[in-house]
Amino acid sequence: MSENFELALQLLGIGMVTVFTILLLVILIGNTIIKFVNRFIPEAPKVVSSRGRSSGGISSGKMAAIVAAVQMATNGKGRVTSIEKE
Amino acid sequence: MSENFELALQLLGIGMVTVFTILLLVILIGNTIIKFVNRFIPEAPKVVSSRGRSSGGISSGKMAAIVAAVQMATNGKGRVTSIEKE
Amino acid sequence: MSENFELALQLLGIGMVTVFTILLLVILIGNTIIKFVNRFIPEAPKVVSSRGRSSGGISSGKMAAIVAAVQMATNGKGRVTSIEKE
Amino acid sequence: MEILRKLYEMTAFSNLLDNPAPLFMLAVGVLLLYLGIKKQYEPLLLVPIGFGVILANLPGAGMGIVPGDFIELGDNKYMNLFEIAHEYGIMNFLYYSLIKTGLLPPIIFMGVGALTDFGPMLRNLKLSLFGAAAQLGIFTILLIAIAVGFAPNEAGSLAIIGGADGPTAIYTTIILAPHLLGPIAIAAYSYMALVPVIIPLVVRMTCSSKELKINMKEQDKLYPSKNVIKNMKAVKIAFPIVLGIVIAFFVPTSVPLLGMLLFGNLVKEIGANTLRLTDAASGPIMNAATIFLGLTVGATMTSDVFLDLKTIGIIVGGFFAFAISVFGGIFLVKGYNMFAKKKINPLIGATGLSAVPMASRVANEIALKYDTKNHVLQYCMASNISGVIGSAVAAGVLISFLG
Amino acid sequence: MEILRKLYEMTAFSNLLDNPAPLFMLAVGVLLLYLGIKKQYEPLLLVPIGFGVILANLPGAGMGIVPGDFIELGDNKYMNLFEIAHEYGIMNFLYYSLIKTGLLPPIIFMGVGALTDFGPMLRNLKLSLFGAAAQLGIFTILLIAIAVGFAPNEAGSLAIIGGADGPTAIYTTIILAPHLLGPIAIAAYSYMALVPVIIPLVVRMTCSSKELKINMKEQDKLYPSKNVIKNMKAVKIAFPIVLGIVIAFFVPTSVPLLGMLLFGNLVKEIGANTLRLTDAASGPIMNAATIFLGLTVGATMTSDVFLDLKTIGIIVGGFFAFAISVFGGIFLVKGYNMFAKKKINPLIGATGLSAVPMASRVANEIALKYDTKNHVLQYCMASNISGVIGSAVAAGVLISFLG
Amino acid sequence: MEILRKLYEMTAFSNLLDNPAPLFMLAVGVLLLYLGIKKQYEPLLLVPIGFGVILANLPGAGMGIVPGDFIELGDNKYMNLFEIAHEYGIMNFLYYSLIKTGLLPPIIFMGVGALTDFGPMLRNLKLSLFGAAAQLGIFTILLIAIAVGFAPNEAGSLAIIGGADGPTAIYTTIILAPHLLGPIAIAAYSYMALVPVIIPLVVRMTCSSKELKINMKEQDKLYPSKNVIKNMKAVKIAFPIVLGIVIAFFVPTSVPLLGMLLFGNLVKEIGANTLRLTDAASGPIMNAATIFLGLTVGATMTSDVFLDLKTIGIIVGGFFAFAISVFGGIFLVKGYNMFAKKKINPLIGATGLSAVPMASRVANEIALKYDTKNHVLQYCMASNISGVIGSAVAAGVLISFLG
Ligand code: NA
Ligand code: NA
Ligand code: NA
Repeated sequence: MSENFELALQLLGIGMVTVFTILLLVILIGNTIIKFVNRFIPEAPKVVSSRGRSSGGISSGKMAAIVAAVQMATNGKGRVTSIEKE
Repeated sequence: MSENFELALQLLGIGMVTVFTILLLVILIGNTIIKFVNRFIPEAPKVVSSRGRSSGGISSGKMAAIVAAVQMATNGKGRVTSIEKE
Repeated sequence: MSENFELALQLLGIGMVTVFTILLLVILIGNTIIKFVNRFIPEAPKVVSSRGRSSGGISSGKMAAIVAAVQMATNGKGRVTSIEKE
Repeated sequence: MEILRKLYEMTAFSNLLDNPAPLFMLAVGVLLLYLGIKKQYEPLLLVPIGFGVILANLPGAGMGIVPGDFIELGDNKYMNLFEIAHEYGIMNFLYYSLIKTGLLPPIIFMGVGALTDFGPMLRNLKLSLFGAAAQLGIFTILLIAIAVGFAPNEAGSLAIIGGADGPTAIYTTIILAPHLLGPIAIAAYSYMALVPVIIPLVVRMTCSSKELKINMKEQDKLYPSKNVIKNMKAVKIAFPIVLGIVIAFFVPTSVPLLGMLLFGNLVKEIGANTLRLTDAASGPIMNAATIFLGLTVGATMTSDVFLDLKTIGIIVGGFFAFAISVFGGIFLVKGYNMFAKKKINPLIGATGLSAVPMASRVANEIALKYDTKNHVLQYCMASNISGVIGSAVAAGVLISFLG
Repeated sequence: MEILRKLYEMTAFSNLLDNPAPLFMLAVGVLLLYLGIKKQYEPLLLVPIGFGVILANLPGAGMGIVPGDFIELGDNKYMNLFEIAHEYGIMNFLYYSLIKTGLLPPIIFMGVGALTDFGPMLRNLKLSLFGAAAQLGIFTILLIAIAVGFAPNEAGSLAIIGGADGPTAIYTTIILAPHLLGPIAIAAYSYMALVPVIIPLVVRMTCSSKELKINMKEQDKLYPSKNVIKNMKAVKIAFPIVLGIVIAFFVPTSVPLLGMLLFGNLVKEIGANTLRLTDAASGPIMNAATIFLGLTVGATMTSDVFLDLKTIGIIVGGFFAFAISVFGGIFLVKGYNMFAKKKINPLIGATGLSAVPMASRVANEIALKYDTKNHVLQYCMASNISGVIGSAVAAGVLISFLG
Repeated sequence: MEILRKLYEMTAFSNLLDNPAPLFMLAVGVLLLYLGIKKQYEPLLLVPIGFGVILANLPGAGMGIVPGDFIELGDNKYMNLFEIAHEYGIMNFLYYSLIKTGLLPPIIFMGVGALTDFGPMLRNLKLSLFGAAAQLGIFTILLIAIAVGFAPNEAGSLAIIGGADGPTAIYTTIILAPHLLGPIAIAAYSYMALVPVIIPLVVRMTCSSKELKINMKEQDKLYPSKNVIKNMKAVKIAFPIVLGIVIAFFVPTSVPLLGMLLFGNLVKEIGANTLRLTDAASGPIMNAATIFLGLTVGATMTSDVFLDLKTIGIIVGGFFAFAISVFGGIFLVKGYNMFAKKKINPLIGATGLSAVPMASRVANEIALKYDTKNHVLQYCMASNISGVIGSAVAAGVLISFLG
């Protein structure tokens, strides 16, 4: 039992040290990548391809216009399930 | 063979009795639940949560407006299944 | 080694002969089916059920109109993936 | 010449010369595809099954399911799945991991549950009883099949066709008589597709025009029911939970099927909070399961399995199982109507068979033919859905006694 | 009479007379369903788990998970999956192929990754540190559990509840103490659902109103950060790749979890070109995994497993693990604020716990209660997401030393 | 100090000191990610493969695929999947259940079939022949590889890269030379991504400007074809069924690939009645299969597998297999044009390679460069799709003789 307790004490130390080390590394890595990217590839690619699926980034005004257009063109029988950006 | 036939005869009895018992229980359980619910939780929850998916981030006001527009334009035959925002 | 090489030479022959045989068969089968269908079931079923979902039953003219509307509204960045009828 | 001989050996023509029976099976496969595609008989199942039959009977392709004893090592030990794949290919790998383990039918039932609405049944609970009567075909055909000489386990598998429920028939057969899986699955789905023929046939033979004109809605007005459901959502959530537990006490062997059905249904009724699960259960999981179930069940139909007198027995017996089940439901309605003031349309008995929802649609059309204002669909759905429970319970009984 | 005796034998009532404990477990299952459905405690998990508990405890249904030694043959040999299905049914087949192999938690983590946005964390990298401090509950409870008499492996499983992350807790328990899987999974998800209770509780006990009014945006204006991210997309793509490699050098045992999380995230950040993979990972794969994880984890909770003093230890210990983790995060903020000019709101420490994103929402509400203009959500998300990494790392440490 | 030593032991640094080769493999993984993400080379495959390479080479993480003989027990017995998971972790579990069994490539082919339209091919059936000629690279490289010293089975795996079809290459390699799976899959997908470079290169070396200006539509007007397809839907439904059966008689070993391709296609062409199956096959099933195929194939690339002279042979040989296949198609067109009045644009030969549909798009762009009105896309698609059949048949031949 006391042997196990010693193990637990050690793990308290090892564990917290490791977790802090890793999250310090997260900070370090994050900052390094940001600096690297800022210096070498500061421009975002032109084509937005973030999510692509369904009406991502399409303003609701435009959406309404589209929906209205669809309604008109289909005599109200169609519906827009999704509009994708390329 | 005649032994198997006897088994089959028994199963005809056991089977139909069991099936009727269970479906009588279905009726009993159903009625009990209905009575219980009618007495103790007669009100449906306020929030309609029928399908819920998508439309995340689109305000319910806007959503309602869109749905209404579609309804009007389609004589109630169209429906908006999803409008997604990023 | 030379035994393997002989095998490889044989396979060059067998392989190309087989591939040509199969693709000649593809042509033969295709033409036979076309002739058979043209003779015995020349009419397409009335209901178009190609994909069924998406844009099923919406005429391509209307579809084009919708697509154009979407193009306009989204500066060419959106596209209509599907329009469903009820 | 050497090269031509090698070419010939690569092909399947020598196999065909040795044993031309697969050619017949290929025709059976094409016939099933024809029924599924052109006749639109349960295409979701008959197309994969038909294609599976074809794949299994392409000589030399190694896509046919091998008999269970090929993978038995004796002493209750079996080849492992990796060895099965290695030795007998991907079809056997799929079959022995997904079907022979009994996995896919309950998985499909989970999806069925997520697509089922117990609402019509809850609104007309009394009509559930006809879902019990319409299991008569099962136990009658069991008796006849045994009398005719089928072994009890095979007779049970044949009989369950009368439950008019695909996953139930397949699950029962996996346990009782896996060697008959192909013909039984095909018979079950074919007769389900033939419900628009079978139900009118039995109805015409047993029901008078007057009976078929019984208008349920008018009966409801004449003799209104006392029950009003104030909070349907709560009822629908409690129902699968309580039902699952109670049925399990009586027929524990039905739990893999009914438990999963009711789980799927519960998840659906909860609504938005578990929508991800509902979508998965009724969408990709169920569809993928259907593909692999169909292909592998079809692939069990090698010529030596199919070209057997039992296949004829299954085809004939399956038909009568259906017909007797329909008759059972109708018969109970007739008996009920003799004593009750509030009459019931016998079509509601006929749909106790299950084969949801086609049976109900067919019954509704018949009713409308006799009286254009007599919509019985909602009432039929009550007995129709209860017939699913009925046949799963019947399957549990058969498994308990014959498994 | 004979027929009635057979009928009785088919039912589960004899089993219940022998051992009525399952009835209690059924009540536990119903309680979990109640929590999931009515109280909306993590319904995506608690509903399948609750139903799994019910299925497992239906006597005679054969849906309960059997202990691991039932499938051990000694000499590092195990029954194969087909034999497991054949002998113990589909639930054990699913459990031993999907859970006991350790497969589903990393698969779910892949989906979690595909739904995670590291953006808030990258914009406030420094705050990640609080995701380390908030692992304090794990190691503290480990110490206490061992002191109280838990075996080290069981104590590790119990302790990881303090990571406030379901898949991590389940993965760790599969490796360290699979016999405790049910209670630990339930405790983990229940306390995650109780975060809106636990966080306010600890905050109220430890933070002054003045601290809770610290406005992060104003602090940002007073002491602006130098870092501007010019190309977020590139950063977000590079981040999971580099992070995955570096963490793996330090804690290789965390790779199955963190590697899959970061893979899912990478695929999402690439965007349109891998959208098919993102959709699959975060949709059908994750949802199907959730269903089978929930059902089978629930099915481990047979009465002999649950009705054990350890279960109480897990419930009590799990609560304190959560509370101490929250405290750990807050405590580090307080320490930091003693030395730094740019103050941090202690709520950002509290969310280091993880339980994404509910913890952040709860924290935000608390902040708004003290100052209606103090929106801390984005800041909380930084420590919140880093808490996921923190607990996966902690799990790796526990697995390395106790596995 | 003791605590620091334990900490160090937990990390992977000692492993790295023993064997730094994984660092090189990590760089290979990052390179593949770069090609997939930035260069957009087949990102759906190269991203998972690249990440799989990284996971497999993280020391101590246990995510690398172990050689096949690790799981052989001799006497045609193998470890079971549960034991594999237990001993070697989840990646090996996935690899040995999904890949080594040969399952995923046919599954992906089912999805490919559900996304393929045989319409262009049926409208220009004659052009299918060029899909045969463009398999020349396969058998030529087979000859050369054997001459250079590759074992026949390895040479077959290398050669099939010239089929320009990912699942076919992977399936063939699983059967012939699984130890080369990583490099061959990567070479296959990389060169498919390089089709916009390889096709123009070969075209420029072999075709005159006059040939490239041959306008197919004008040729069609000059020499109209007699065939009109009156009922395309019926033709498209019958075609995969009949084709599947007939090809199987000649090359039964191609059935797992072609059978599943044609099944997927059939289900799609049936339309609405089997839409659920089409959606599942081309959506979640295929996407999930792609993720797991990519990750596990990548994970086979441990340093000892990759750092081998054969890898260079595969990279060089793969390139020439592609180039010779393109040449084969072009060469047959040239021969045909020498005798026929109705001329064919040699680009249609070049696309016989397959790599659908990118090859066709590339060819179309080349044609438009020489004549802005010369749209050859639909014609190219004919030979392009037939090239898929061609390489699956070639794979069948290789498997028959070398498997
Ligand atoms: Na039924
Ligand atoms: Na955490
Ligand atoms: Na090809």
